[in-house]
Amino acid sequence: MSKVCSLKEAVSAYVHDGNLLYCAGFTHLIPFAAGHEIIRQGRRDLTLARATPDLIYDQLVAAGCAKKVIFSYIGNPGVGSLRIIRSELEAGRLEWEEYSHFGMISRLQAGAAGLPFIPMNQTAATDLEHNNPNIRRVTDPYTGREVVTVPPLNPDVAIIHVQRADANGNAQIWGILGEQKEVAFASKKVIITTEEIVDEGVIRSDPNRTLIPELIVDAVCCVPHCAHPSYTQGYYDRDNVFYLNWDKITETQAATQAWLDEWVYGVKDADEYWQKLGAETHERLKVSPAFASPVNYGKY
Amino acid sequence: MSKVCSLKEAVSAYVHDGNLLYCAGFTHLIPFAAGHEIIRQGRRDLTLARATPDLIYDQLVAAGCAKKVIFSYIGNPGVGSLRIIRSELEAGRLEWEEYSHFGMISRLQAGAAGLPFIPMNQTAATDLEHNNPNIRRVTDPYTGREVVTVPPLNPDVAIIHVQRADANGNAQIWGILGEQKEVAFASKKVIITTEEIVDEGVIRSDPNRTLIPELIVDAVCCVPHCAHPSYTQGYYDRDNVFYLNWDKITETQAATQAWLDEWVYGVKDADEYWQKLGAETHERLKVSPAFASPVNYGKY
Amino acid sequence: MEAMPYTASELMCINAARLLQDGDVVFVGVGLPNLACNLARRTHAPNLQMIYEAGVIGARPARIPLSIGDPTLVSGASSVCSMYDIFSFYLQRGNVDVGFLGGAQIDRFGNINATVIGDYAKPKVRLPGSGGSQEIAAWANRCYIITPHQKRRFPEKVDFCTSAGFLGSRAERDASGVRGKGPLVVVTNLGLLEPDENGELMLTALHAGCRVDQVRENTGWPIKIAGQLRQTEPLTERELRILREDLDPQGIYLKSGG
Amino acid sequence: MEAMPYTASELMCINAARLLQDGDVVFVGVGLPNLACNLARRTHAPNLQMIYEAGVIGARPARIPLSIGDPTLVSGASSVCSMYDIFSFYLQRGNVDVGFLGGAQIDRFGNINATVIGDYAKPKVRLPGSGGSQEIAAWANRCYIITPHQKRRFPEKVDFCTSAGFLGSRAERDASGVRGKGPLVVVTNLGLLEPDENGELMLTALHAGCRVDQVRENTGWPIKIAGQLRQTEPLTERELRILREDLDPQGIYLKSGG
Repeated sequence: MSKVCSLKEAVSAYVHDGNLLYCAGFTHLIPFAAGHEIIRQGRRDLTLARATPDLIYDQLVAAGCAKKVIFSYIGNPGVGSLRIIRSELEAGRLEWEEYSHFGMISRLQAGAAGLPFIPMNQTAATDLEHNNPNIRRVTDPYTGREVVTVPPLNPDVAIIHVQRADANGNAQIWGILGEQKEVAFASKKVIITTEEIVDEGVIRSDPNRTLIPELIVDAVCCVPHCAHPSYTQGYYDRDNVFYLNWDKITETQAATQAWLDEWVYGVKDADEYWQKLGAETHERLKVSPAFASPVNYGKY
Repeated sequence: MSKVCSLKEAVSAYVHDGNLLYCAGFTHLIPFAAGHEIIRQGRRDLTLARATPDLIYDQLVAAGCAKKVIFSYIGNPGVGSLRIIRSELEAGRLEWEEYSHFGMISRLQAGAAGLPFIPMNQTAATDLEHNNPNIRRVTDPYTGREVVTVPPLNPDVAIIHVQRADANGNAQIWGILGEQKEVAFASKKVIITTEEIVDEGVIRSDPNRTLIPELIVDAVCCVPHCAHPSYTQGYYDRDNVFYLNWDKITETQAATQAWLDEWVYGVKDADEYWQKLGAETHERLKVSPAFASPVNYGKY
Repeated sequence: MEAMPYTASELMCINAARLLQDGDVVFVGVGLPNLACNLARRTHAPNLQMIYEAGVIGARPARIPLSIGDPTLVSGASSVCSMYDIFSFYLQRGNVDVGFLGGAQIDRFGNINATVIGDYAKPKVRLPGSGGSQEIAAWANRCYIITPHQKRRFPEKVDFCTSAGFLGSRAERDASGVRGKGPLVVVTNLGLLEPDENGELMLTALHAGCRVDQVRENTGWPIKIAGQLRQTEPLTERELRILREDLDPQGIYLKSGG
Repeated sequence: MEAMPYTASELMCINAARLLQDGDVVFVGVGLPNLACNLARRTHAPNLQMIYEAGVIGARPARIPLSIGDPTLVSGASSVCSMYDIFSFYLQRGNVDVGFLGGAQIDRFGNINATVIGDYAKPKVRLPGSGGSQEIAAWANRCYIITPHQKRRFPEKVDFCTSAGFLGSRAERDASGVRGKGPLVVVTNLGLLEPDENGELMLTALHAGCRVDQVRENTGWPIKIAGQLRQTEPLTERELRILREDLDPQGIYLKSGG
C-alpha cells in the first residue's frame, strides 16, 4: 500500500503542536528539509528530542517552535556551541532534560523494544542522575549490585531520512546508522524522507539492508538533498562551510532571523532551497562513486 | 594481523574439555564441519549452548562430547525431534538448562552488552521460571510492575560460520542473522569459519555488512561448505534430504555410530567430507545467482 | 472423515486462513500455519505481512519451506533482522497482530504444553520446548491454535504450561498484564473452539459432517457447546486448488490426516 | 612558548600519540585525539583500531574529519554499527582500550566537567554536556585527557561531575565498581599529570622549556610534584612532518595555541 505523499502533507498530517518530535540521525542523514517545513507550518510547543540537537534544532528553537529539548550533547559538531539553544537555556526560556549519549539511546532502545526500562552499568559520575528524576536504579538480582536505568522514550512522531525506500516504506540506510532504527520502532508515527523512491524489487534484492520495515511507517516523502547541510552517504558531502557559517549567523538575532527569512520562509520547499544554494555549492558537495562489493543472495 | 589457520588448529587451540561452547546460527550457517572436527579431536564434558541444538549438537552428543545442553527448542527443524538428545534427556544422562527463544537470546544480548541482566516483559507462563533458578524478577522502578530477567551467557568459545571474512577476522553475513553477532561479542574466544577469505578491500567497500569485527576474533578458518547439511545463503542450498535422513539414522545406536564412523571419523576434514557427498548432491544443492542491487558509499 | 473430498489438514488449513485479515502482521511457523498464511495472501488478504522468528519480515517464499529458516524465506523478503530484534522490536513492542501456535497439549483454558509429558525434572516424554511460543502467546494481539482433535491433546489441565492461554480464567490472564488477547480460536479437524467470557474453550462451530458427540469424545473435559452452534463455511474449490496446485503440490503437509 | 618551533597543539598531540600502544582499540573524538591516533598509526602503532561513537570501527579517514560523523570515517572502515551497539557491545562490554577525554574543567582527582559552569538548574555557562564521555571515562580501560594548562580549567573541584576521574580518591573509584582504570595521564602544554597512589593528579613530567612554577601558577590547587620529575622526549622532525604535511596540512587543529 503506497504511503507516498509530499513532505508538506506529511508534516501537516502527523506533526502537531505540543508533540514530542524526534528528527533522527547522528551527524548523517539529518532531515533538515523536514525541520524547515515544520517551521514554515508554524508548529508551536514542540518537545525536541535528539542525542545531538545539531543545527536543525537550533533552527527550530530560533523559529519559536519549541518549548523543551531532550538531548545528550548540545554542540555544533566540530565547531563549538549551538548559540541559540545555549542562550535560551541560560536565559531560562527553554525547558530541558539531559542524558549521556548512552542514556539517550538506551531510552530509545527501551522504547523500540517495548520494555519499561533498560539497565546500564554504573559510571560513578552521578551528578546528572541527581538532577534528572528519570534516571533511577535497580538491584541486579544476580549479583546484588545496583545498575542505572532509564525509561523508554516513545516520540509522537519520528522523521527519518534514508538513501532509498519503496512506496510502502521499506527503507534502506548505509553509512552511519546512529539511532534511526531505534527511533523508528520507538515512535508512534514515522515519516520517511528519502533521496529516491525505488521499486520494491530493489529493496527486496537486499533485505538485510532494510533498516525500517513498512509496517511501522506512515508516510514516504521523496525529498532529494533533504539532509543538507548534513549529508547522505554516497549522494552528497557534508557542507562543513555551512556548519562554520551558522556559528557566525547566530551571533546576532537579526542575522538569524534574516537567515530564516531567506532560506526557510523565503522558499517553498526543499527543491527550491537546493536550487537556491547554487551550482557552486552543488559542485562542492558532489561525491565520486565507490560501490560496495557485489553480494549474491541466490535464487531459492 | 592475520589470524588464518586450519580448522584443526583452531579447534585444538581454542576448544577445550569442559568448555561452554556455542556453535552459532539459526538454521542458517550452522558450522557442522567444526562440530565434526571437535568430535574427531575427542573433546569431552562440553556444555553445548544453542537456541536450537539442531543436528550438530545431536551429533556431538551422540559422539559422547557433551555433559550438558542449554537450549530453547530441541527439534529437528521441520522434521520432528532430535532423537539422540531427547533420549539422553529422558534417560537422565544429560544435564540441561532451558529457556524460551527470547530468554536464550536475551542471555546472549546481556553477555554481548556487558550487562549483568536483561529485562523481558512477563509472559504469564511461569512454569519454566519455576524450574530454572536463572530466571528471576526485578521491579520496574517506573511503574512498580515486575519484569522477568535472565543473566548474561558468556561462552568460553563461539564458532561462527560466515560468507566472507578477511584474514584479520572482519566477517560479513547476509541472509538470516540469527544470534551470530550477539554470540560473537558475548564469547571469550571466537573462531570464524568462512566460505571465502577475501581481501580486506572487499570488506571495507561495504562496512555496514560487517557483523563481526576483527578485534573480537581469534581465528579465521577457510572452510567452504562448512555448513552442510545447513546452508550458506547464496552459496548452496539446505540439504533437506539429510535432515529427513538423520531422523531415520538415529532410530538405532548402531546406525548412528556407523554414520559417525563413515562421515566424521572416516574423513580427514571438511573438504574430504564434501567430496565424499558426491557430484549428485553437489548438483542438488547448487543455487543460481541473484545479486543485491548496487550500493554507492562514495569516495570521501 | 474418509468420505470427505479433502484431508483433515486441508480442512484446518483453510479454516485457519479465513481467520486472517488483510494487512495483518503474522508471526508464521512452518507447516500448516505457513500454508494458511500463503493461502490468505492469495485470496482475501493480499497485504498480509509474514514474519518469521528467524528474523525475516515480509517473506514471499517461492517454494514451501521445510525449515523455519529456509533460504527461500530470505530471497525476496522486504527485511531481515537479528533474532533479538524480531522478538523485541516486533513481538514485544506490539507490532505483531497474529501468532499461530501448536503443542502436544491444549487445556480447558487454552494453555499450551510443548515442553514435557510427566514430571519436568524426570521427563516421561521430552518435547521440543517453547522456542518462540511462550512470547508469541503472550504478546501477539491475537493467537490461533491449529491442532487435531484428540483426547490426549485436550486434557483438562496441561502437564506444563509452556505458553499461557487464559491460565485459570480470563480474569487471571488480564491480571497478569500481558498485552495480547490470548488464544481466540482453536481450529481442529472437527470444528472451532473459542473462549467463553471466562476464558474456557467452548465449541462454537462444527465443520460439515462433524458431530457434537465426536467433539465430546475427543475432549478431555466436559466441553461446553455454544447456544448458537454454527457450521463452518464449506471449503471452496478455489481454496483447495490453490493449496494443492500452488502451495503444496507434493502434499508434504496436506496429505496427512493431521 | 613563542620561541618554540612548534605550537602548543602540536606538542600536546605528539605527546598524546606516544601514549598509544600498537593494537590498542581507541575510542576517538575529533580534533587533537583524532590527529594523535592517526599519527600513532603512522609511526609506532600501525595496528591501532580507531572507533567512533557514531558507530564506525576500524576507520581510515582519507581527510581530516570536521565532525565525528564525517562520511570519510565510513568509506574504507571495516565495520559500521548502531550507536546502541557501539556503546554496549564495544564500550560497556570492555572492548575499548583507550578513551580520549576533554572538558571545560578537570579537577584535582581527574574528574571532568563538560556540562555547566555555575548551578545546574540555573546555568551561568551552559556547556555541551556529556555526549559519550560519561561512559568512556568509566569503561575504557585507560583514559587520557588533553587540555591546555590554565587555572580556570584546573579547579580544585569541578562544578559538575560529567565524567568520573577518581572521585574523591582512588579508593572511592575502586569502590564504585566501574571497570576502567580511570584517567592515567593528563597531557597539557606544560607537561604530563598522572594520578598518585591516592588518585590525585601530580606533575610527573615537563616539556622542554617548561617550568614547575608555570605549572603551579596555572593549577587551581597546590599541585604535587613527582620526586623524579621527568622531561618529555623532544618532538621529532618525523612526527612534526607527518602532522603538518599529511594529517592537518591546513592547520585546522594544529595552528591554534591550544
